[in-house]
This record gives sequence, C-alpha cells and structure tokens, in this order.
Amino acid sequence: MTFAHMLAATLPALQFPSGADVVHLLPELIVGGGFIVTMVLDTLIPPSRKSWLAAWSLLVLLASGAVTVIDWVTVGGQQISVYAESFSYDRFGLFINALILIAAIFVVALSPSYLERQKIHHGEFYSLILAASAGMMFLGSSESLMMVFLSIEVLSLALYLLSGFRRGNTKSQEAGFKYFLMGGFASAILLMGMALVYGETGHTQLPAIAQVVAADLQSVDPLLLTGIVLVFVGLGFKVSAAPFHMWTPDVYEGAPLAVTAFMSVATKVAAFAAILRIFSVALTPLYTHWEVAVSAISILSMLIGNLVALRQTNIKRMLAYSGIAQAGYMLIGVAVSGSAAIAGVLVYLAAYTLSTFGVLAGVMLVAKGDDDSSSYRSLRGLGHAHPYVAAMMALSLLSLAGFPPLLGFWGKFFVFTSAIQNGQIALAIWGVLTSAISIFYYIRVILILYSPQESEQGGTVSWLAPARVGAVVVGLGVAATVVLGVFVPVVYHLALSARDALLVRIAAP
Amino acid sequence: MTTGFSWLTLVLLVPILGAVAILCTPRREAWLIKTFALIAALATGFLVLGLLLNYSQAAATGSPISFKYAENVQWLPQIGASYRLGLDGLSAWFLALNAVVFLLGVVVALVRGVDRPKLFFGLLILTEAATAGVILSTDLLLFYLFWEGMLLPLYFLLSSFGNEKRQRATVKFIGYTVAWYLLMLLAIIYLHTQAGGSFSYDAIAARQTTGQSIITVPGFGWKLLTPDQFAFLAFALAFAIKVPLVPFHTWLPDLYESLPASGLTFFAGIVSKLGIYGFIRYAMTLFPKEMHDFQGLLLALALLSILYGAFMALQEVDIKRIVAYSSISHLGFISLGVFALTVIGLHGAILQVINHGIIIAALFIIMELIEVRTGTRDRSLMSGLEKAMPWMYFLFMITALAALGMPGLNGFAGEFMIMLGAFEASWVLAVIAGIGVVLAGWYMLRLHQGLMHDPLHKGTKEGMTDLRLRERWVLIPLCAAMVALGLFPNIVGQLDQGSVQQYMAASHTQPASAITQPTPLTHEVHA
Amino acid sequence: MSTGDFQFLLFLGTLLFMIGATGVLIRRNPLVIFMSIELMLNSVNLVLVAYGRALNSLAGQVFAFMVIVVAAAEVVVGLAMVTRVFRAEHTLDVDRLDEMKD
Amino acid sequence: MSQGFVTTVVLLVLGFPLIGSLINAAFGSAKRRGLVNIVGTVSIGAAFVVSAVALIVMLTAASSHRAVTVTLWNWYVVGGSLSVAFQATLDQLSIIMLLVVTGVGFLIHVYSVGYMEHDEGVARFFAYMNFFVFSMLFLVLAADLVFLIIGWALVAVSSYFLIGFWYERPSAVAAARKAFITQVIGDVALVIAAFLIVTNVMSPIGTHIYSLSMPTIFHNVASFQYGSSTVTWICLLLAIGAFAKSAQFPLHTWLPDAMEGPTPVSALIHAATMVTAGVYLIARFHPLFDRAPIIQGLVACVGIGTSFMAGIIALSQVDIKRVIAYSTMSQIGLMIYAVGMGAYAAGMYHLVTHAFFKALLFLGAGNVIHAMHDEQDIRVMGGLGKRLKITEKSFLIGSLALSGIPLFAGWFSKENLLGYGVLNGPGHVALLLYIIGVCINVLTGLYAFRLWAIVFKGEPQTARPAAAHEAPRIMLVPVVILAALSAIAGFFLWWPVAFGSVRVQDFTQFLSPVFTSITSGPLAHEPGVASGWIGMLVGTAMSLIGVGGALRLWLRREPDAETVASRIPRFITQLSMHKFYFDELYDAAIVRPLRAVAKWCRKLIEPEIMDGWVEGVGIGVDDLGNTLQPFQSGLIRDYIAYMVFFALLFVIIIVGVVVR
Repeated sequence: MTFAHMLAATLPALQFPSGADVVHLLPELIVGGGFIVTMVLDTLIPPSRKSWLAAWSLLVLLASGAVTVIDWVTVGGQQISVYAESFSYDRFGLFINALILIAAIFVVALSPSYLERQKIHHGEFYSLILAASAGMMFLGSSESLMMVFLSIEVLSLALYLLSGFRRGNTKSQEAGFKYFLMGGFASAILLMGMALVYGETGHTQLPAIAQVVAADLQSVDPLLLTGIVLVFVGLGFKVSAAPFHMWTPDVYEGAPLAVTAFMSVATKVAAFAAILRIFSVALTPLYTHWEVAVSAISILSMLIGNLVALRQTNIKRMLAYSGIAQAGYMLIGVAVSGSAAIAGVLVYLAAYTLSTFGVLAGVMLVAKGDDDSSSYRSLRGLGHAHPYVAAMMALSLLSLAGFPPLLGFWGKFFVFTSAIQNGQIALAIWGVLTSAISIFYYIRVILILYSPQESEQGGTVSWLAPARVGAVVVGLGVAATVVLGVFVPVVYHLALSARDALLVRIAAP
Repeated sequence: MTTGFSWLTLVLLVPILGAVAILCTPRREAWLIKTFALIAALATGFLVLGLLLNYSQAAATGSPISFKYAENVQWLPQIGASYRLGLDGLSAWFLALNAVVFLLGVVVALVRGVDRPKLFFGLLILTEAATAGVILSTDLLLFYLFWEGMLLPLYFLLSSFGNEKRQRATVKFIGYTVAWYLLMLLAIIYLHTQAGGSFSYDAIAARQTTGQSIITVPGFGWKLLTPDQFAFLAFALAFAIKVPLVPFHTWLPDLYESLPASGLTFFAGIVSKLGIYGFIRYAMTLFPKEMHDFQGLLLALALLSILYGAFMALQEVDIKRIVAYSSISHLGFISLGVFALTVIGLHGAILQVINHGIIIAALFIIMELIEVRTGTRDRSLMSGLEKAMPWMYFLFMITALAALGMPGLNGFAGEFMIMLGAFEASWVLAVIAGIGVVLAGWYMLRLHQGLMHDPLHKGTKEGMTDLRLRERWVLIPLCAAMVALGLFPNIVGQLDQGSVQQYMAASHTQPASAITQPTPLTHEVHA
Repeated sequence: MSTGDFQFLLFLGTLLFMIGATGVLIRRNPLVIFMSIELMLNSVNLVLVAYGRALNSLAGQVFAFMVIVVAAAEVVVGLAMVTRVFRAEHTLDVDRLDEMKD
Repeated sequence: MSQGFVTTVVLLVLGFPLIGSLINAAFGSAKRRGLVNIVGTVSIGAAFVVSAVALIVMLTAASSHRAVTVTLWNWYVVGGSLSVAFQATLDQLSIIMLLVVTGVGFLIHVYSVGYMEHDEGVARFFAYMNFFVFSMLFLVLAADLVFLIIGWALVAVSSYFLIGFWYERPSAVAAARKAFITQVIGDVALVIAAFLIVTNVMSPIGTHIYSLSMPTIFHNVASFQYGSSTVTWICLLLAIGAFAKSAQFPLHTWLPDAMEGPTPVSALIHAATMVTAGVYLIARFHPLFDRAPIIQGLVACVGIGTSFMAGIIALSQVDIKRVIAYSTMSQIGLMIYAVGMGAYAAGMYHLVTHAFFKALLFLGAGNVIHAMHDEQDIRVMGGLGKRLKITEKSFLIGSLALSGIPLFAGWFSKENLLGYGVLNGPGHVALLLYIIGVCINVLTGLYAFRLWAIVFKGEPQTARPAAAHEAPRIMLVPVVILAALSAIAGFFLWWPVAFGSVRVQDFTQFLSPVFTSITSGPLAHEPGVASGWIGMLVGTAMSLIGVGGALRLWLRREPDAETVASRIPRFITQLSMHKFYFDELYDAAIVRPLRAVAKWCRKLIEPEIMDGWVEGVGIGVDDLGNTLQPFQSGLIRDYIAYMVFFALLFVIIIVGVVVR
C-alpha cells in the first residue's frame, strides 16, 4: 500500500476550509485573529499608550460576542460539523463561547487600572488573554480528540506565561513554572489516553467513537477503558478536580490577580465543555464503567475543597479551594447521566463564572501591594472604606454559598435535582453536607470585610480608590447574579436549548 | 391561571417597592427614609387587614387545604415549579401577625432611633417581604426560596445592628440553620420526584405514599427508616431549629441578647414562629403517617423545651436572656399544641402564636427601655424601679402577667386550649405542661419583682425618668390587645375554623366532624 | 486486529511512557524533568503511529505530527520559564521552589 | 327572677368596683386623697346596695326559680366540639357570698380611709382593694369553669398586689410572690380538673357534650358514676385548688407571711373573703363531691388537721396579726371539715359569722397597731384597755364570738357545725374527728383570750402603750358595727338543732334548694334533738374551759405562762414556735431542689451538652481540615507523585472491575 493510496483511501478529501466552515467558526477565528493583530500592534505602539491595546482587545472580544449572539439565533437547533468533523457548530459551543467571552471581557476591562498599579508590563498581557480565550472557545466547540488536545495546549501555554507574568516576583515565577510542569505532565497523560481511545475505536472524531462504542457493548476491552480513565485524569487536572488539584492553590496564589480571576473561571468552563462532550455525550454507553470513578472524584473534590478552605487565610487560596469544591458539584452533573444533568451543569457554570469573578474583581479594584492585598488581614474593614465594593463581594460570596435568590443557588439546585431524579441520592446528600460546610468560610470572609479595622500592625492598610470603569463592570456582573437569580427561567431556557443542540447528533446519527 | 386581581402578589410587592424606594433615597434625607419605611409598613398592614376582613367571602380552591385569593403562574414548567400563592385560615393569622410585628419594628426603630436608617429600614422592609413570601407561597420550591432567601437580608441586618457579640451569634445562627435547610431542600426535591415532577402543594399532598421499603444499611442490614420518614425528619429538624425546640436552641439566647429591640420585635415576633407554621402546613399534612410515628418524640421535645426553657429563665442574670428563654418555653407550649394533633390543640396553638407575638414584642421593648434607663442588663444590679417609673411598672406588670399565662389575659386563652388539646392526647402532657405554667409564674414574677420591687438598688443611676409619651403609646396598644384577646379570643377562633378542620382531616388524625375519646397515646409503628 | 509486532510496539510505547514518568518523579533538575516530559510525548507518538499502521488509517500519523508541533511550542515556553525561574531564584533544584504552601 | 334583671345586677355588681378601681388607678394620687377615698368606698357601697336589692327581689321570687344563669358573651367556639361562653349564675349561694363580700368589704373600705391617712400610696391602695372586690365578685358569680378559673386567678393577683403593697420591704415582696405561686399551683389543679370534667361529661344518651358551663355539667352529673376514678380525680384536684386558696394543710404556708400587707388587707382578704373561696368552691361543686366519698373523707380530715395544728401554733405567736391569721386558718379548717362531711349549709353559716367576728378582730388589731405606731409585737403591748376603750370592748365581743361563748354568733354556727359532726363524717374515723373538733374549741378559747389579755389587760411591759390614743371615729364606726353583728347575727339566721322545731332556720331553708335539688349522693343527715343537746353542751363546756384557762394563765397569771410552757414537752413548744417547720420543709423539699436543677442546667447542660454538640461539630470539621492541609507541601514532585498514584489507582479500579 503506497502512501498515496493510504492517503486517498482513508482520509476524506483534504480540502481547504470552505466558506461555510469559516462562517461557522467566526467567533473563534475573530479572537484568534485578534490575538495575532494585538501581537503586531504591541510592537508598534509606544509604551506610553499601552492602554489602547486594552481598548482594541475589548473591541475584538465584543465583536466576537456579537457574532456569537447572531450565530445563536441563526443556528437554531441544528448541530453542524465543521472542518471535516473536527468542530461542531451548535448552540452548546456558542453557550460556552458566551461564558468565556464574558470572563475575558471582564478581565480585559479591569486589567488596565490593575496592571498600572501593580506596575506590570502591559505588553503581551492582552494578546495572551486573547490567545487563551481563543484556545478555550475552540475547546468548547471541538469534536475530535485532536482538536481537543490542540485547543487545550493553546490555552495552557498562554496561561503558563500569564501565571508567570509578574517579573521579579518569585511567587509568580514559581507559580508559572509549577503550572507549566504539572500542565505538561497532565497533557502527556491526556494524550496517552487519547491515543489508546483512538487505537481501540479506530476514530478520532467523537461522533464516530460514539457509534463504535455503542456498537459492541458486550466485550469492552481494558485498553479502551484505560484510555478513557487517562483522558478523564487529564481533563480532571484541567478542571482541578480533587486528586489532581494540588497545583491549583499555589498557582492561583502566585499568579497576578487578573490572571487568577480569568484562569479560575474560564478554564473550568472550557474544560467542562470538553468533559460534557466526551463523557456525557460520546461515552454514555460505557456509563456504568466510568460512573464510579467520576462519582468518587466528585465526592473527593467536594470534601477536600470545602474542608481545607476552612483553614485558609488568603482569599486567592480560599477561592482556589472553593473552585475545587464547585468542580466537585459540577462533576455530580457529569456523574449523573441524563439530559437534565447537562442543563444543570451549564447553569452551574454560568453561576460559577459570575459569582467567582465578582469576588476576585472586587479585590482587583482595590488591590495594593505585591500580594494584591488578598490576605484576610489586609481585607479587614474594607466594608467601611469602600461599602460599594464590599457589598459586591459579599453578594458574590453569598451566591457561591448558594443562598436562594442568587444564581449560585440555582446551579446547585438543578444539579441536586438531577441527582435525586436519577436515584443517586448519596451524591446529593454529600453535596448538601459539604455545601453546609462551605457557608462557614464564605460568611467568614464577609465578616472580615465588615469587621472593625484594627490598626495594630501600624497604620491601616489603605486601599486604592476603585477605577470608575472597573466598578461599573463589576457592578454589572453582580447585578446579573441577582437579576438572573430571580428571573432564572431565562438562563434555564438557554441551558436547555444548548443541551438539546448537544444531543442532536446522538439522537439521529 | 390567576383568577381576579392578584392581591397576594401586591402584599409581597408593596414591601419590596418600599425597600427599593428606601435604597434609592440618598443617605442624607433620613426623614424621607423613615417616612418611606412607615408608609410601606402601614400600607402592608392595611392591605392585610382588608384581606382578613373579606376573607370569608373570597373563593377557595385547592384539594386537601382550600386556599383563598389563590394565584398560579407557570414559572419553570420543565421542572414543574410555578409561582403559586394562597391564603388559608392558618396563614391569614400569620400574615396578620407578620404585618403587625413589622409595623411595630418600624415604630420602635423610629421611637428609639437607629444609627444607619437607610440600611436598617431597607433590610427590615425587605425581610417583611421575605417572611410574607414564606407564609403565602403554596408551591414548595417558592416556599423554600423565601424560606432560605429570608436569611439574606436577615444576615446583613443581624450582623450590622446589635452589640459587640453580634458577629459570632449571627454566624452561629446562619451557619447551623442553613445546614439543616439544605437537607430540607433535598426532601423537597424527593417529594417533587415522588409527586411526579411537580412542586405544587396539592400535587405533593396527593402523592401516593404506599409501598415504602425500609432502607437498610448495606452490609450491616440495620433497618433504618423509609425514605418518607427520612424526608419527614429533614422537614421536622429544619422546622425544629427554627421554632426552636430545645436541643437545637443554642443560637437563640446569644442572638436575642445582641439584637436591638426594634430587631427583636419582628425576629422574636414572627421569624422564629415560622417553624411552627412549617410544622402545621407542611410536616403535618404532607407526612400524616410519619407525624404519627414520631409524635412521641416530638411531644417529648416540646415538653423538654417548656421545662428546660423555664429552668434556664429561672437562673439567667441577663434580663434579655431571661426573656429569650421564656420565649423558648412559650414556643414549647405552642409546639405541644401542634404535636398533640387534636383540633382544640391546633386552635390553641394558632391563638397562642398571635398572643406570644404580642407578648414577646412588648417584653423585649420593655427590656430595652429598662436597659437604656439603668445602663445595665444584669438583673442583680437593678431593683426598686417602681418608685421612679410607675407607668413602666404598670405596663410591665400586665405584660409579665400575660406572659406567665394569668387567666383573664391572652396568655391563658391559648394555654388553656393547648393544655386541653394535649389532655385529649394524654393526661400526662397536661400535667407536665401544668408544671411549666407554675415555673413560668415563678420566673416571670422573679423578673418583674426583681426589677420593680424591693428598695432602690444602690448601683442604679440617679434621675431615671418614667416612660416618655411616645414610648408609652407603643406599649399601651399592646397591653390593650393582651386584655382584649384574653377576654375575646373568639376573634381568632372564627376565622380559622374551616382550615383547622381541613388540617386535621389532612393529617388523618381525627375525622373532621367529631372529637374522639382521649385515646391513650399509642406508639405502634404502622406497617 | 493487533498482530504480534504491533503488540511489541504498543508495549515499547508504554514502557517509554513509564520511563518518562519516573524520570519526572526522580530527577530534581528542571531541565531533566522537561526532557522526561518530552520523552513521554514521543512515546505517545510511537503508540499513535503504531495504531495508525495497525488500523491502516492516517489519522494516527496526523495526530503524531500535531503532537510534535505542540511539543516544540512547549519547549519554547518551557525553556523561557526555566531561565526566568533560574534568574529569579538562582537555583536549579525543583524542591527549593516551595515558597507557596498551606 | 328575669334574665334581664339578673344581667343588670351582674353587670352593676361587677361594674362598680371595676370602674372605681380604674378611676383610682388612672387619676388617683396622694394629693387628691379626698376624691380617692370617696370613689373607693362609694363603689363598694353601691355594689352592696345592688346586692341587697337583689336579695330582696330573690326573697320575693318563688323558691323554685331563684337560681338564674345568664350568658354574657361567647369566649371561644371550636367547630363541632367545644364552645365556651362567659356565664354568670345568681342563686342563693352566690347572693350570700355577694352580701358578705360587699358588706364586710364596704365596712373595711370605710375603715381603711382612716387607716391609710398618712400613706401616700392611697390611690394605688384603693385601686387594688376595689380590684380585689371586683375579682372576688367575678369568682362568686362565675357559672362557667373558665369564668371561675379567671376569677380565681384575678383574686390571686389582687392579693399578690395587696400583700406586696409596701414594695420597699423585701419580706413583703417575698411573701407576695410566695402567695401568688401557691395560688398558681391551685389554679393549675383547677385547670386540669376542668379538663377532666370537660372530656368526661356525657349527655344521658351517651353523646359527648363539650360544655364547660356548670349548670349543664351538674344537670348531666349522672355521667359520673358514684365513686368512679374520674370523679375522684376531679374532686381531688378541686380540693387541691380549694386548699391553696383557703390556706389548708399542704398549701397553707403563705397565709402567715401574707400578714406583711396592711391590716385592712388582712381583714378583707385573709379573713372575710379570699380564704373562704375554697369553702365556696367545694360548696358549689357539691354534686361532684357527693359522688366522691374518699375525697370527702380526705377533705374533712385535712380540715380538722389544719384547724388543730393552727390552733397550737396560734398559742405561741407573738405578732398580733399572725395570731389572728392562725385563728383564721383554724376556723377555715372547721368550715372545710363541715363541707367535707356534706354539711354544706353549716359550713356556709360558719363562713358568714366568721367573716363578721374575724374582720372585727383584724380591724381591732389595726386600731392597736395604729395606736402603737405600726408596732405588731404583743410582748411590747399591755394594758391598752385603759386607753383604747371602744376597741377593747369590741375586741372582747369578737373574742367571745370567736371562742364560741353562748349567745354570740360564733357559738351558733360552731355548735351547729359540730352538731352535724356527731352523726356524719368519714366512716369509722368520724367520731375521732368530732372529738378533735371539740378540743379545738378549747384551743380557740385559749389563744383568743391570751391575745385579748396580753394586749388589753395587765400592766404595760414597756413605755410605748402609754402614748397610745384611741383610733379616730372613722375607724371605730366599722368596728362597732361589726361588733354588733358578731353579737346578734346568730339569733336571726339559724339556731343550733338542740332547740328543736321552735328554732329559727331560715338560713338553711334559704340555702336548701341549692344543696338538695339534683344531687343523688348521701347528704349529711340531720342530728336529732337529743344528740343535738349533748353536742351543744360538750362544745360549750370545752369553749368555757378554754376561755377560763386563758384568763387564769394570762390575766391573773397564777401559774405564770412561762412555767406552764416549760412543763409541756419541749418538742411541742418548738413545733408550735416554728410553725411545724413547714416553711423550712417546703423550702428544702421543693424550692431549693428546683433552684439547684435550674443552676445545674445553666452551669452544666447549657454550655456542655446543648452548646457542646453545636461547637463540637464545628471543631470536628475544623480538625478534618487540619489533617488534610499538610498534603499541600508546595513541592512539585509531591504533586506529580499524588497525581500518578491516583491515576494508576483509578485505572486499576475501573479496568480491574471489567477484567474480573
């Protein structure tokens, strides 16, 4: 078999991306293109006017957002595969894109004032953010193993650099390096898993794999299962699920606040999109096998995340553990097969994005000093100095804790309902008990915000006045948590239509 | 769909609009904030009064319990949640108490003055909307939303107004209560799945509960409880913490000690009674069989609360804590009335809820007025105040007598009915409750006499003034209500006749018509 | 489907993978850790190509090419990070990088 | 009598004292003393006039429909079952109580105008006194158990106010609380009795009638079988209520301490009205008591026991008011004994006469205390007769009536009462009770004239009596009227049975319809004329012995009182001095243990157990957090090691499951 025959026989006709493909992936491409243009602009613009870069990247993101909205309306319920079935253009991808764009827009809006104060070099910051966003958006819509791996690598590399972005600050360097090494190792494991899955099923496209897996259910060969587990370990690392969460606290603490905010929110959204596509959709026939592992990881994450968070004295580390715990709750949705669970996870992702960002953005507005005034001691008494910012942070924390009128409650509620409806009551009970523990450390932060300011460590820690633009953006985010919490059907409908789009392919192969 | 004008939504909307109006007015115009707060409270009060007056004419719908002014709007059809409101005999009175107690809270805040009016009044009126929501909702999910959502404004209110111990007390209150509420959330979701995917009260009440298999611990084979019993326990414990019944009461004394009087009037007045409301509306009717299985345990807890609250009140030194423990003892009485599962007991419980609301509000106002005048809350440092303040003596005397259940005042009316209801369940209950009444007499008199009689304590400050006119005119209507309800308790009786019969029928204890003989308390667990 | 020699290739790939993993665990010098990660990636390439050949589909090889490209990118970023860490903390011992812990 | 008339009577009788009390409370003050005095006395006077009119109308009406029950308003209606309404009954029994309360009450109010001349709390005093009369009338008129219980408690509360009137004296405050709590115990017993009645009243056809009104209950009293356990429990609880109110044996310790209140209070409450409420209660519930023989026996024994004990204690008391207080307890004991035997009319008769002479003694004592400027210790007094002539004469009449000297009111009622004792009483022990009853006459004579002799006769122990002056006229007029009543009341009402058919009997005839109409139980059977004579002679002789002994010991002091006391075995005198140690007993048995439990709760249970499990959970969770924390060592290689380990673990689990 000469190489030419093999080429012709197996690979579908290689053709340059047709016009339709470009249109369907426009949001991702805009951000990707934006990334490259920003790199070029960065060299041209004199250092003094670096903030123009922020404006430009904001423009790119907004454009991509607009296109996403338009696509949402035009695509309707269909699920079109693009670029030789490596990407899928559907409402699910657009939902994930929307969340990532929101996070990116928030970060880019807040970072000019933040970078100025922390005297961090603007330079490549915005381009790296755009690169990471592009990677995540690709991950959201990718439907073949290759594309999943590629987009993960794109976003990871950008994030490695971003975590180590603060020159001269040893913590930031160490964080970046740690993230790089662990990330590399995890990618290697993920890759090995993908290789085995490819090997055993013969395909890299998820729909094809789904068919193969669904076909011969009786004899499940161990290699395929190992592959699946390894893939889950790789993605588990990205989502910082429990046994593979060790990197999260150190990296979050070391990285600059803007990066921590972006990383903690957007990576989880993209990674969960991949997990949902692979596990909740493609590999559901093997559900009984991998369900035990996912439940165990979910319970472990909830436990470790909530318990260790009780002991933290730094808000970034506390939010890292809170992230681990929330990943645990979302994994309940993955562990519970069934379409309601997927909708639950999507709503949870939206709630998690808005709430976590609300907290970190609040600190970002008033951050001062090299530890970004993120330790509890330096946050004491913020409520009296800046009541508006403190109120925003308090509401976001309460939403994370799951108090009803806020969106955070609905995330947990939908996930728990799907768990009980499918009979996994144990998972729900674990979820409830651990979220009861979580209330304590969220409220402790609020207490610290509003506690009287002792000044025994010489001179009160003063905060910087929040920039007007930043305050407005944060206000919008927190207002969304409250308003969407009350009018939750809006979010729920979006999540439902995204889920239906996801399941179109499976329903009618 | 809603039939006719949605009055009940208005009852919720008015406070919310008031709160929004308050939050919008700049902090400088304190007087504007106060007028908004007063208008919101008064408007809700009159609205509720209107609803009560033509309550009998309103059309009633709903299967086990018929609700008036019912409203039903689809909200989350996919999971069967809908925005349903309704008013029945039981919730009518709770709503009335809610309106009165919050109006009182606003008035006391105006009289006593409060340092951050915008924050205080905004949160106060918002809490009123939340508690009204809890009382009015007839959809379990909506109920839960208001039930836990109420803690949000409460949290900010409790942690920013009060004395130095407020932070710890608030964390303890919020932390522990929410932990149990989440278990109730699970129970609600479980009921939802059992009722075929709908959160509405009627659907869940009509769910078929036969064929429950007892869950056994895998491996050990221990026979635990049926899932319904677990769900009932989740509900019961969540309400027991709110009531509070004794083992779960430790958050109450610390919190009541740290709250100002204006906060206490509505907190002790209505918020802590929603547990009782929960027991009657949800635990009793949705889990009739389980209520019977656990009736013995619940009665024991109620009696324990009565006696334990009384003993603690006897020994406490801080006057606010004494009143707090007396409140626990009184709530023990009310829960005894509920758990006796007899028609008269339930009538007594509803009547006593209103009486206790009035009495406890008056008591806490008086305690604060005394604390302001003598500068301390320590009982041993105060005595002989009667000479300086005859008006305070007179009003405090009526409230104390009403609190210890002196026949002729409103405390007795409720307690008589409750003890008669408990007597019908089993005579032992009435005797132990009787001991509770004697102890109540003892600690209430010790408090009243300790402060008022005996020669003036050398430690007390000079120049103590009697109640000012404004303060007098806050307490006089309350005392008048105590005397009026003591002599004419039937006002409460007529309205909830129908509902009490329905609750009894729904809890399968007595056929709605006659009252059975006082059968001895049987404990056989139904198959 | 997997013939004898294919079994051997698969076994070789996993063995290399194991060696890479142990390399990462044992060595303290970041560069050597870096090399072991590259070794793991190459072992995956081997497995991919082996499967490609066995399945008679080119997807494996395309995948391998992508991995190689990504590995290259990683090298660029990784070395930059290593030099930055060395300049900041003058150590080449991974265990000394423990400034952040609970 | 027509319903309308009775309603107006009830509303007027209750309205006057209430309005008087409210006016004084709201507007009264030391400055407007005149207004306060007038309002205070006139309101009671008006109530007395209305009662008198009611009596006249009742006498004219035919004896069959003299008892009229009136419904005022619905208290609480529960669906198909309980319906409680405020009902009032005006029958022979209640009209007598009305007259006693308002009549004696009016005289005492007139007296207290003078007594409280220098006290600036006069407005408060009259407000409380009027409120007390209102609550006593409320209790007497009650025809519904709830109405009765409310009246019962109102009386307790007003006595609490009045005992603690001088609130600056810690002893008065403690006494007031003690009295109130004992009453609450009685009240709770009454409430539980009401429950027992309500849940057991059956209509003749067996359906459950949930009614609390006494006429209906007594109408269907057949549903309580004779001697059944329910009826016994009901009567026991009613008896406990009565004992608490009438200061009988188990719950009597509050009466002596109640003397802390002003003397008119003691006169009104602790002589004439409140303490007799217990006797009235048993009389009112006679249909039930007739069906519970065991309880009747118990009541009789307790009555006699208390009476005997009180007599002994009175002998050794040194405070003038406490002596009279114990004499009250003793006389009430006799009434309880009479009612216990089923001789309800005799009991009521003694109640009426006792009201007169006991009020007289208290007011006399009030004059003495007033004269001695609030000195109550009789050892300091002596020879006051010379200075307080009228008080001394009327006090003498009172003592004569009290100790049952012939032709005085006391003699008539006591002989009548003891007359019944000869033939009735509980089973085999009846005769023993009669004998003790007669011995009590001796004791009564002894302590009555001991008091009289020490206070008025003999030479003054200290200089203070010399400065004493006769009380003002306004205080003397009531004393004289009461003295007259104590002297002649017996003639007009009821003569002892010994006088055969010629005797005046209109008191029992007036009361007889109340006690005979529907009861089927055995009533006390009338003693014959012969046994009547024997009983009277024995009783009178005993009284004379008592009086003579007292005069010899304390007037002529031949064998000096102390030498006689030394010869009596020590433990009796100690018992008498320390009031049979009941105070200490109750304190040790009930008060201190309860307080210990309360302290134990506060010190141990609350912080350890109740708070314990709450904090414990918190600490437990925190420790869990601690154990998990060190895994975060900060070293990359550790992290990767954990990752590899868990990855392998999961692979083994998942694949292992499939392979096996």
